[in-house]
Amino acid sequence: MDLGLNETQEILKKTARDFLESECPKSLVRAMEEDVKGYSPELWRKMAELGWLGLLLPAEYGGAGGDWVDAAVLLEEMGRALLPGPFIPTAVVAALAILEAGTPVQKDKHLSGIANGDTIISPAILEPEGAFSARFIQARAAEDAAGYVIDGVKLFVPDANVADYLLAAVRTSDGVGSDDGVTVLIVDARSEGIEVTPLVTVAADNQCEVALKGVRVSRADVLGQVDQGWRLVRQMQMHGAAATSASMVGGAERVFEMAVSYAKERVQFGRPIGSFQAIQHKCADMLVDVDGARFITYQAVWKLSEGLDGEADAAMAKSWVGDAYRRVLAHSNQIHGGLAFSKEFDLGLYFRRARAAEFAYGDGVVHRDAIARQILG
Amino acid sequence: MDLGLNETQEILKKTARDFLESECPKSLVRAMEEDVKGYSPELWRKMAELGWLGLLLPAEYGGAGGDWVDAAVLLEEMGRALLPGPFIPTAVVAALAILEAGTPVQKDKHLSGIANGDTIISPAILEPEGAFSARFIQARAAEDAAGYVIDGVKLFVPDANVADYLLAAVRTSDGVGSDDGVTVLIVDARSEGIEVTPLVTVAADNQCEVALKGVRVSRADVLGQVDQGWRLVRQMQMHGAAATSASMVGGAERVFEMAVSYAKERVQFGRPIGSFQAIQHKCADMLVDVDGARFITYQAVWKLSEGLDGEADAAMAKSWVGDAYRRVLAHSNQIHGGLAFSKEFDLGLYFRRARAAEFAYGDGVVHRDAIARQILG
Amino acid sequence: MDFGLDPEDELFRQEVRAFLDRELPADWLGMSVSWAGYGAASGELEGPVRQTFYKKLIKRGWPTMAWPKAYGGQDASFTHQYVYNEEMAYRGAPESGGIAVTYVGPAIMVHGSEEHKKKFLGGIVRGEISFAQGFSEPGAGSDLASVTTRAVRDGYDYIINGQKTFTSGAHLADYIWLLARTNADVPKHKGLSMFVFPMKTPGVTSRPFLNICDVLSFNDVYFDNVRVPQDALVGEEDKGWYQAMTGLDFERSGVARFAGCRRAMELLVRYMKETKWNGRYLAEDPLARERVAETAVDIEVGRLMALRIISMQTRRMSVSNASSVSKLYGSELSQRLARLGADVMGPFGTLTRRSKWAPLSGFFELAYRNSVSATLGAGTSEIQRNILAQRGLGLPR
Amino acid sequence: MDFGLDPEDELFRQEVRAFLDRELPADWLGMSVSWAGYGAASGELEGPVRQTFYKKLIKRGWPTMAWPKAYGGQDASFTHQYVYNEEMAYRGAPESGGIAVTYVGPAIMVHGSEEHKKKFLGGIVRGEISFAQGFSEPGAGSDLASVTTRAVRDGYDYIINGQKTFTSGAHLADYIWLLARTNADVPKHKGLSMFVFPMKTPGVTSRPFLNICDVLSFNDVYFDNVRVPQDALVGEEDKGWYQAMTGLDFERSGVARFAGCRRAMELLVRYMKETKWNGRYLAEDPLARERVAETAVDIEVGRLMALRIISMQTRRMSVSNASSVSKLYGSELSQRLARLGADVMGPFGTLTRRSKWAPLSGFFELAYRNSVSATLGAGTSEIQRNILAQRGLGLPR
Repeated sequence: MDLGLNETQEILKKTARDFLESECPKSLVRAMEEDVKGYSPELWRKMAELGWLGLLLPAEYGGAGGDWVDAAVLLEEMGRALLPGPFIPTAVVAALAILEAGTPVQKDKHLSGIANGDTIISPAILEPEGAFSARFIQARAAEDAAGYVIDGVKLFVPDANVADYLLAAVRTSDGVGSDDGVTVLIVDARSEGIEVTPLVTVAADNQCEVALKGVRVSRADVLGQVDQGWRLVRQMQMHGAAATSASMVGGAERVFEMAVSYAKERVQFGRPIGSFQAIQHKCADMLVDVDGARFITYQAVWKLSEGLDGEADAAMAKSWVGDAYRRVLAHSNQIHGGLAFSKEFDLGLYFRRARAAEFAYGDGVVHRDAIARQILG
Repeated sequence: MDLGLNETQEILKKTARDFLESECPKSLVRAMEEDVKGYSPELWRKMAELGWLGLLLPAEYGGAGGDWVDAAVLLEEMGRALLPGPFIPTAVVAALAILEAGTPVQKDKHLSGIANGDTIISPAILEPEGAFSARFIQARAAEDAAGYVIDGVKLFVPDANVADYLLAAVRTSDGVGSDDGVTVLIVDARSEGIEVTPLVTVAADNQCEVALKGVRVSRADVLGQVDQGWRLVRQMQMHGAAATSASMVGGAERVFEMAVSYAKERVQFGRPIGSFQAIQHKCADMLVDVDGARFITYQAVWKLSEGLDGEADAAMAKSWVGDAYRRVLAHSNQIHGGLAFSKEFDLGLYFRRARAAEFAYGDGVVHRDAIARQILG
Repeated sequence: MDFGLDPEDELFRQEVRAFLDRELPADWLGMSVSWAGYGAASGELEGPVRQTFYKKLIKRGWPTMAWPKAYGGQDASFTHQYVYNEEMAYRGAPESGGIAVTYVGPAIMVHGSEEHKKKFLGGIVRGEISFAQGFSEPGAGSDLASVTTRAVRDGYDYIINGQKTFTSGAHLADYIWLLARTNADVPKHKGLSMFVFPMKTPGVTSRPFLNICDVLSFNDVYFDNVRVPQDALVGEEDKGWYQAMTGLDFERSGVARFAGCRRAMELLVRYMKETKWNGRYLAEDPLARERVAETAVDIEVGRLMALRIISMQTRRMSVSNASSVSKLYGSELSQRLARLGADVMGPFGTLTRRSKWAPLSGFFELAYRNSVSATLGAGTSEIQRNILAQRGLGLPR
Repeated sequence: MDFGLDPEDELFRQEVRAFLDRELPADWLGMSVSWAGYGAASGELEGPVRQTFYKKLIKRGWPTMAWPKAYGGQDASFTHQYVYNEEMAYRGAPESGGIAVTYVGPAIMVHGSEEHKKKFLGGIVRGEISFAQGFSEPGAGSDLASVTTRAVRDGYDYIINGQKTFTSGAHLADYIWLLARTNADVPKHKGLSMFVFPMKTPGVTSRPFLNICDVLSFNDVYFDNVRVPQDALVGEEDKGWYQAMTGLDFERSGVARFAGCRRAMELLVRYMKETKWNGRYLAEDPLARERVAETAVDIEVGRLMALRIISMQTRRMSVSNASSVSKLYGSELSQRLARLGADVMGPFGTLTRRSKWAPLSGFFELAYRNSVSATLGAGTSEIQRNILAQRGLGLPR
């Protein structure tokens, strides 16, 4: 029993922090909010060189063969740095989906590209009518002699504007059971009939609407089994939830640290505001929240590392971390006073990112609903 | 527009406070927790003499012709004093139900008795299977030549052990609409077939189980219309909710005052604990809660005084006051430290009473459900 | 006890309502989320309606209705002011007057010279001049009395040096209303003075910066050897703190916030009744229903806190504690409401007004961001609690 | 990283579970709501099971498993202690050992004389003697160092005068473990000493009083010219404060609280699945479902906070901050859980164990009352936050 990081992970953590501090300063984060691509291809290439993009992939695809705990270490640092770009969708969600469900041909075609930074792949799941239930996958893929033809709309697709491929959850039949009839297709994002429109969230984080009209996909691009794709979608959601939780832990910790150091420096009424009990107690509560967020997330990623069923743990992590981060931000905002409300100050970046992260791969209500079903039936 | 009390009400408030401070000390409150009757007949008589028991009744029944605002003033003071006894069930809920729905004979028979302190009447509504919906009135009153025969169980009947009559909500038919089929009967509490067992709540407040087995009631004891009694039941709930809210406001205010004065007196670390910001901020929050609780309650009782529809207002008051009182108690407990946990200290009396009051005539969940139906359909 | 308003107030309410029905576009949503905070009120968000609308208000003299007739006002009762502020906010009408009307004008009436009155009051009534409030500094936020911007006498002039920050609208204002230190050798509250002079005075530069609502409202304002004549001083030298803290005889109930909340809640309810998600109307979701009911009651409680203040003001009672209660409660309520509205919309609640998918044109998303400022502006919640505990309840410092 | 325990710990867990299956009555509910606070642990609530059960624990040496072998313990690892405490609390088993085992014994090992060790340690291991902790006074609660109970030298004796309060179990204890002032002329932390002597010593009187759980656990204890021999002093004179604050080498994770919470939650869930109210199972109520899910996650977070402490202790890292985190979080969680359980039952949640209608024999009603003490006992939440802020985060005093 050991809840700490091992030596390699400590080194990874330090390396990542140093690298991101120099390569992903807040000026880059801000620039990417306005950037048409929303991420820095140059930085992406450097991350590939560091082995980050293939961290979760085996060596045969150019990966580093790391585990989920390693990934969590990295994701925390990315959350701390507010790294823009499709790391979670591509290097975690899509990479693992293809690794686990892909044919040898699909793996060869896509995984090395992910690891070496050439390929960006993004999951396209949510639709306008609903989410997190197979019945709301209504984008239809009609089968014909040549393969499938997709029509439908996907929303909140991360980084679709720069993706090479989409892992689109589509309806291939009405199915018998409620989870049947969904298939995951690997769709070339430059296919004819695809229109990508940025959504403009509070986080300016490059989420997109993807309209698909008569988009052709070959049979060879079915990921996993036809009509049985919902399990894979759930797994993608789980991986996204675990990864996002880890990234939020890093963000929350930074927001907390900013508050503590500001409380020590900022003088009002002739003394540091950190000497006021109202401020002290907020800092103590933030400490509790950051601790709790970290360990509920660690347990989830540890289970995933061990190949155990981590679905409930990821749900617990995502729901708890989302609430904790919100509490931490509320306190940090209050401690920073007007600065918290100025766009030029970094805290607002975290505030806005956290809001989008809260809903990515399911918010607290969604995950608690799943937990309640498990506990109460 | 005037949210204050008038001069008469200010005098009533002061009189009531003085009277209850001398006649209802905490020693009496404690004694009544162990008392088989649960209230002091002597004090009850004095309250009758002061005109309190007939406050809401017209002069022809020996009442004082006061309005709901007057009653709220009195109820606040009763809540402050933790007055034990059936004031709300008898002098508010039953008195108004009979006044508004009773036949001349029923009014003559019961109202003077209420006003002069001779008669205690209590509503018997809740049952083991459910509440606050007509369909859970399952105690059946079968009609025969001589009147009705009741079989069923009522729970949480206040002061049934000392009541002369019960206003029992019973099912007289299955009804067509969902609210049909309920009738309110005036049941002699000493009738054969009635068994009263104290329930022993956290508040030791004399709530009872009333088992009715073949209890006979004459046709003349139907209050209001046969099968159409649910409206009357709802009105009783509303009156109970408004009255209980007023009483909770008085309790909450006292709990708040205790905390503020203790914070000024209690010295730790060489200074009054009221100089610590954590304590100060709790006191400020209590002030906000007590203010809010008072005015949302005043609005409800004012509407009732004006003969306006107060059902939504009473629901708002009961739900908000219940939560506010809970918050006030949590803060006051924290400020008082160990004392809050000692049975000998008065604060615990308020804590325990507030818990029972929270559920009397519907808790926050019940009332918010009604509010949501009104707002959202 | 009477929770109703007098017939003449209700008549006036009808008049204001009729005016708003007539003068606001039929599909007026506006983006007024000023109930949620201090950062999103801006012509940018309200568009061209604002200017023409404001002229019509001025024509009726409503912005300055509370002023004495002698100064161009209407001597309106507190209940009239209440009704006006409530109806305007409830409809999300473009805001009017700002600190010129609510603060600077009245301060000039009390502390200004005859010349000040002549120079400023008419212009304010006619909606011709605007002011920026130069109070906060980088080192003086909650501890406002520690301002260090210096005003030093030089013959018949003062020379001003220093920096203000979070100065609302300074980039658009005609004048600055400035709190500056005139005496450094006395306890800090006793060495401050109030000045008013044009923003165009040489040496004054303002740098507007965006807030997290993407609205350009706050400024850093720099004073570099700014020379102003002696009559830029308002009231007595070194009495600025006390002048600044003087309660003015206006509606101080905070009703606009609660009326704005009520409007926001009604928008939300309509949206929930019309919008399906996951196969059912949002209005059918039990968790959302509970939160909506809870928050609706919270809003009503807030309205009553405001009404209570009017009741007290009408009786000329001191309302400073009741005002702190209303501010503290209202600001935290507005945060809960903004969050509720955005939460109910699920991921769609994260979409800004720039997205075609944003529900209610991003109203609640913007409110959510704006609500960060609710508990910071006009005295943080911590300061309000300090005030209530120490001044209101007499707890020791 | 490894969230699992080693095989030998898991084996031990099986052993403890088998023991509990065998030795607790099949229908054991117990009224152990000590997860919720500090006031309801009592033989009165646990009935006759307690005595025989405790003897069996003693036979296995489990209560003192953490002690060094030299003093009759088993030198158990932190993970073993963790497992034992978790399983005992999860089953709501009668509590064992109390402060004799967790606090007094170890303090004697460190600070006591050889004579003290001989006199007390064996008796504690054999479960024969019990202690009351005489720390708090009417004027010394959160500010414990300000105790005024005086111990004055008189030849080879000390004469003790003063009053303690909230002394748990003093009316049943054999000995008192007393913090008293031996020097009034030095800063308050530097003039305190620790004493141990029989409760039967002439001049000691204890007055037990009920807490709001209706349990007789706390006492006022009066010392009226109590003469004790010099060897009643433990450790050095005037070093009592530092001795009292010394961290002892025990499992300090707070896991018992979280295991108790888990058990309570499982009881609640079963009740909700079996009980209909208003025509449907409580388990189907959407609001209750959300709160149950939320609280279940909270409990798991707490368990991990405890596990983290064991992980640190195993590595001999300082856990004082982590312990404060666990205490602060756990105590507030337990209040939420107690309230949730009682709320879910509606009006039935107000019924005490004396009512036949009380669900789960009044378990949650009692927990609700007991939970008042959760954030007061063993350092209030305010004190924990002060500690975390000042000692943990280095914020200035």
